[in-house]
Amino acid sequence: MPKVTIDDLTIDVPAGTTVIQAAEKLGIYIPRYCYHPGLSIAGSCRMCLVEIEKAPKLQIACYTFVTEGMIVRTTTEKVIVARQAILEFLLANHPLDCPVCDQAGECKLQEFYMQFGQYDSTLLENKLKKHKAMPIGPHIMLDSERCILCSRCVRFVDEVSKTHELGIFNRGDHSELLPVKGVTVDNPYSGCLADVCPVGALTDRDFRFKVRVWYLDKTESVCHGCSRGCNIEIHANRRRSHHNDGKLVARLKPRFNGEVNGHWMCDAGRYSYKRFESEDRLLQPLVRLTGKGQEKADWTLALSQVDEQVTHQIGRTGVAAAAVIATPDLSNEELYAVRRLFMQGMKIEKIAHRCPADPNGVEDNLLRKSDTFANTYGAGLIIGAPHTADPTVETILEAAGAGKLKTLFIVGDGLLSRYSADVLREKLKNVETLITIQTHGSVLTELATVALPMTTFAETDGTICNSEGRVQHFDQAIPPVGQSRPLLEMLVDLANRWELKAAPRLPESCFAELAGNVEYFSGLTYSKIGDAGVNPSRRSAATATA
Amino acid sequence: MSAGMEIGAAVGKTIFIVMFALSLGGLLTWVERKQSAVMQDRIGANRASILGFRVWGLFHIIADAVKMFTKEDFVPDTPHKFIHALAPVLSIFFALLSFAVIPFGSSIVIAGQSIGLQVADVNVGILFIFAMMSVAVYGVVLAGWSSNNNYSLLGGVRATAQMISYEITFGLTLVGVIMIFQTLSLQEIVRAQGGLLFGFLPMWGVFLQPLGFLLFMTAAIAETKRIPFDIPEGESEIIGFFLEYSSMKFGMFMFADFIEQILVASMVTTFFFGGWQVPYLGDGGFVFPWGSTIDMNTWLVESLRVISFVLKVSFFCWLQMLIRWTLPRFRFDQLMNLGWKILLPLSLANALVTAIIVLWIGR
Amino acid sequence: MGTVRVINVSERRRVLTFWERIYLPEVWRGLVLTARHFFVNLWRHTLRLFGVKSALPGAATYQYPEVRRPQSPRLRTLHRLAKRPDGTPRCVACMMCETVCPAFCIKIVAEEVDDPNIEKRPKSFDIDIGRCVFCGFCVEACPEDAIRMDTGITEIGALSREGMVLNIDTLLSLPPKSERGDKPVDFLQQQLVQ
Amino acid sequence: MLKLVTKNIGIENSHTLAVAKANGVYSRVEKALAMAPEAIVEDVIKSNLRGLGGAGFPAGRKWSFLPKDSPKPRYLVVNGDEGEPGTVKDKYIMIHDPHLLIEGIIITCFAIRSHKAFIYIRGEYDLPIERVEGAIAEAKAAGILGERVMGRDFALDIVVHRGAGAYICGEETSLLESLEGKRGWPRLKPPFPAVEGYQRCPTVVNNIETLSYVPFVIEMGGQAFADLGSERNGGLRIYSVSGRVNKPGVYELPMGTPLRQIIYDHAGGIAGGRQLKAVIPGGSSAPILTAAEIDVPMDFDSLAKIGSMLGSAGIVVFDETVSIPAALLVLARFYAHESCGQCTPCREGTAWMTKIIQRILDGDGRMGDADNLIRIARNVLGNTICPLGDAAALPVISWVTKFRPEFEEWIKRGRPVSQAPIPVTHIGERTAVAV
Repeated sequence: MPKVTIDDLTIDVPAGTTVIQAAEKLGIYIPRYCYHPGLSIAGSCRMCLVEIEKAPKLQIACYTFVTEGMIVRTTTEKVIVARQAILEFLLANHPLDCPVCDQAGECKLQEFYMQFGQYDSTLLENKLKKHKAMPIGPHIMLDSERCILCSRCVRFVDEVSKTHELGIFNRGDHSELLPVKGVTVDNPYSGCLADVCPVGALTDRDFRFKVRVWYLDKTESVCHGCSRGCNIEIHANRRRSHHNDGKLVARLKPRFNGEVNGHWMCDAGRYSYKRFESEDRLLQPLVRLTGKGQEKADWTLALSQVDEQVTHQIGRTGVAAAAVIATPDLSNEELYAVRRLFMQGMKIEKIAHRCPADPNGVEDNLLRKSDTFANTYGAGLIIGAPHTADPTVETILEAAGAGKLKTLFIVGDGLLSRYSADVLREKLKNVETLITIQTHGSVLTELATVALPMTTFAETDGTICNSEGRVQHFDQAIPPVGQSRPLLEMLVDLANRWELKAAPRLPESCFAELAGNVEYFSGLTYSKIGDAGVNPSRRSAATATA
Repeated sequence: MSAGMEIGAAVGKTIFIVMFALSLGGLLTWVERKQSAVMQDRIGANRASILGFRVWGLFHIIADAVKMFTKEDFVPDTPHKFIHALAPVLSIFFALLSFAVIPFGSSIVIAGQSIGLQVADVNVGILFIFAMMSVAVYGVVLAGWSSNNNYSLLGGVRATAQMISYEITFGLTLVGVIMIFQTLSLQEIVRAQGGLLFGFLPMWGVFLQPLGFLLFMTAAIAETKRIPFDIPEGESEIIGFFLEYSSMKFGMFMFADFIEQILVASMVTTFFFGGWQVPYLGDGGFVFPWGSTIDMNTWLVESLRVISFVLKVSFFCWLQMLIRWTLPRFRFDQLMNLGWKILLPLSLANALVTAIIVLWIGR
Repeated sequence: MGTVRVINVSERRRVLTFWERIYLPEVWRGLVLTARHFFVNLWRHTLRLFGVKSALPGAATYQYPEVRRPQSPRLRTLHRLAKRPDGTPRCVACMMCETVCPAFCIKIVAEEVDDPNIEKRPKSFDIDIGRCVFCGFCVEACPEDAIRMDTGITEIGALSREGMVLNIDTLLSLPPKSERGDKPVDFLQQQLVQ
Repeated sequence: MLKLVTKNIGIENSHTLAVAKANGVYSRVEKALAMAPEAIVEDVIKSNLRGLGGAGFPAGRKWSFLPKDSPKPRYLVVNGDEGEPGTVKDKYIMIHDPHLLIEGIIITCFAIRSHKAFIYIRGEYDLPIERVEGAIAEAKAAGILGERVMGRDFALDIVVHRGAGAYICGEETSLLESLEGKRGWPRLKPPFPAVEGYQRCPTVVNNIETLSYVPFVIEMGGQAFADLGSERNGGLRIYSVSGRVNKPGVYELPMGTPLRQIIYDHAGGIAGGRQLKAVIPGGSSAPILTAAEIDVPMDFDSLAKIGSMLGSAGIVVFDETVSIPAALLVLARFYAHESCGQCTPCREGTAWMTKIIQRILDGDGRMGDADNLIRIARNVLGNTICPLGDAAALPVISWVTKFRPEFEEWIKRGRPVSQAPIPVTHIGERTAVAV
């Protein structure tokens, strides 16, 4: 373990560590453009030049490996002059169109210039003109004038997505980042290009001009697009209601987690945020009163209807003719609340979570998983494991279609991606009391006796288990849309009406109870899960081998 | 003197003095704005116009009246609605009542009947005025209390404290005057000031009681609750007892202020500046110290005397305005210090010295 | 430029002299001062009234609606949005003014333009003059010199709160004072016309 | 005077195998193949033969850096991408004596145990490529190259790779990238090519001139060769002289020959009897020397001592009529054009300096421009991945420093001080005089 001294702080790091990484461990941030921890090293921006004792020239911190007794200085006059020079060079041909640039506010060129720039310009020459605002793919806009040729994006398409759409063409200051002729950048991870670009050369077409980044509040969350469970940040515009078309969630960004998704996320997940505030969100409970059509109702009416109708129906046809479908897009807490109320409280035996495979699921070597349910693993543990009968969704729908089920609860949106509207209509036509708890309006809510609007994962706290069993926590990013309510609250209210015991109303307490009841989660709390999540299956494997 | 004549004379005198007070009070609302403007290099209210005539903003008096009468009369949520309505009436009523004993002239003879130019020649006129002014504080106190507002109440309490403090000085300074003129009747006091001192100087109170005059003036202004003694109002601090008043009820408080101002001017005139006396003017005309005389008809003499009274009162109104727009407001502790530690001892000393001198001369 | 002397509060609060503490002479001096103003001004007013035009006015004030105070060229008056030579707004909807505005009175919605040299323009640009504190930060912050406070309009009024919200068309239509000259703009009138 | 590499130049058909053989080429192969490879390396180290492409790194030591125990194949890459303005020596070797080059390659490959050599030749060099390819074909036909070199148990294949004309591909790592078929961008070092070069295998990259001297090292023995030159600068050197001299051309002279002697004795003095103004001693990237500084011995160490460099030994002579700012523009424009665009200081700095010089020449200069040029050049210097940044920065620093009055005069007057044509004359194939 070489010992390296950076700015008078000493640290032992493993051999093969670069100076920039060692400095980061010491809390010293060395400015960089081309260096990206998820990509190979280019060493071309020269922004990370540092002074190393005994070296005649400044060295780039990103490609200098530490050696025993190395002494590095990052704040000497020479380094400061070099940084100023590099920034001056980068800005020599960079247009100063920050006002229209969407990167403004999270632009490394702006940030480092504010921090290290020399401020008095000596540039009198005209700037070079290159291509402006050029859509190079469905999600990415290229402005090659703003490009500082750090080649991060080129390395991304070469090394991560392995689609090789981008290249740097021409020589000298005429060098220009362009897509290869005749190629559009439409790989399934193209949104990451906007993330890796340190400046405004590659921007997200979807996010462009919707809202300025400094109005965004960031919430740590976990993508629910598939069972990978990529760590994400939800960026919500809570401060300026007139921006972003009046919507709150403006974009999703990947959050680094070396165990799950690294620095990346797929486009399908990235643009799934539109679901949160889409037009078809169920904003209000719907109730079908006897002898009338479906009507909008308030919560008191809706819950009393659920109470009356279900009590009446079960009293008439019995618990045996009742079933629950809880799809695995629900969080662990929500699934546990379902189990607590329906399985343990109401003694309904037929509770299903296992759905058929998603016909549209895609799997690749990088991130995407064919199982498009976020919490299949958790559902198996919470709903599946204690279940004696363990029916599948398929069998329950069959039974319903055959007229054997009179009461059916459908919790979660999962069915819609597996069955067509016609099939569902056919299967559910004999169910007399259909209670749906859904985030969006759909054929299910149309058929429902009572349809209750539920929050999406952006609007509530919770945990999910990804396909490897890693328990990850997501935070509430925005208030519930419309009159929708968290499932936990709804079930507590229903339980109170039925005088049954329910799971706690708050996700955190609910998880505590879950941890006490399900072996897999034992000993876990939200604070232990932390930002990066934990994988209890590995823990048990570790203890088993020990 | 026939009873009808007497009643007619009384009604006439009452109408005169009330009209005098009210119209001068109305005028003062304009004077206050205009005088302050001229003092401060401004122009002042000049916008109200009738048919394009502006008359230096004189129509603002009418405009203000119209505004006062037509504005919403907001009554706060108080259990004392009646008292709330009564308070401004009390204020203005007692202020006006004091004028009953102010002599505005000597007397005129109509149809052989001598009629004193004074609504009521009460032989304890001074006490009457004291009584009225003391009662007037009820208007303020009741307004503050009935408004059901902390600030109003605070204003009322301040007003009470202030009035009680300064009434003592107010009374004690007049003790000197009473000792000199040996009477409590205001008409008598005025007549007594008709003589000459050292043969040329009118024997006005101010020359006999210079310190008394200053103390009286100070205490009197304090009694009117105007700057620099406007602690009960204190618009930058608590707004004061009329905080919850609007419309003409507020207008009445305002008006009572001006009436009191006129009253103070009248009292100063009466006690210290010879009331209706014109220097060297006797009942038959002018008799100058150097011996020459101008004979005059009684009516002319009386007219001059009434005019003299009006002019003197007007001057003191102006002077009070000048003070009001010149001096800054006292702090409450300063007010109390001034009242109890300076004015009271000084007025006591004044009374003592006067008494000694009167006794010495009398011996 | 003389040096600036720093005066402590304790130093400023000097000890009063005996005559000052007696207060009466000071009262007298004050009364003399104000009375002098009163009589001098009254004399000048009277001269004017009788047609004698004294060079010295009796009042330092402006007779506002008829006579207006000259405006400093730097005076911050009602905002306007500057235009490009082709009439489109210079504003590129960068939200700098909206961000810096301490009164939160600016609301901009951006939209994309096909022209790659412009890229972005305001779809709507509202200033709530009722909330504006006329600090001028928006003008300072604007990187495009698009928002300016040089209309010379200071009389701003409307019959409703909504009327105080100026939209992009109004802001673009306002001329700078240099073009308008001294001709007064009845702003309320303009608002009502719309 | 002793000539080694240029000995056969001037002989008719010297490029053919027959003529070459008759003049002694390939005579040293026998001797070399009989030696142990380590002994050859030892000899070359002893000879003080330095890298003659410009960097001057001792050739033998470079060979000794090859990892001894690597299972990967080893390669020799011959750098014939002679792009340095003012330098034409490699071209002459390739045109007139390609077999000498092949002989050097055979000996070197044997010494470093390589069985494949690449000759990377600048794209514009039509005739040299033709001659080298012809020579290889001849050698192969004659059994000199192939599975058994000259009948010995040593296989060697030589491949000619034609570059696309980028100056940067003269830099060894970008040459390797180019050779691998990629964009010619310099690599980050370490690893050096000796460890990871062509296709990540151990590779020696040597200049054509260097390799052409190898047979003579073998022939004379290392020590004898070293004695020809000055201390630590072994042997002879080919100097390309161009510019305002009476006899421009290539001159093979011992290392350490004084510059004055080269200009006045060998190249025939300044043309038209004019005064000497300045000399570029070692290719365009070498800092300029004023007329007062030309008594310097032309070897790596002596020139380094006075702040210049021998580089590729391309001597460009300016007489008094030459305008320094105008000449600097030619150089700056060249480097801006040839910058690969990979790293920031070089990409932006070279272009920026060009624009400033152009602006000065256009009569729009500012008084701060001279300082600004030096400042920008200093910011480029040493901060780049490859030496091209230094090559672009050094002339700007030295020219502006040494001829500052001329720049300032131009800035002040807004027009040229003297209207002279730009001096970097191209030494054409026909005009060259082999001496």
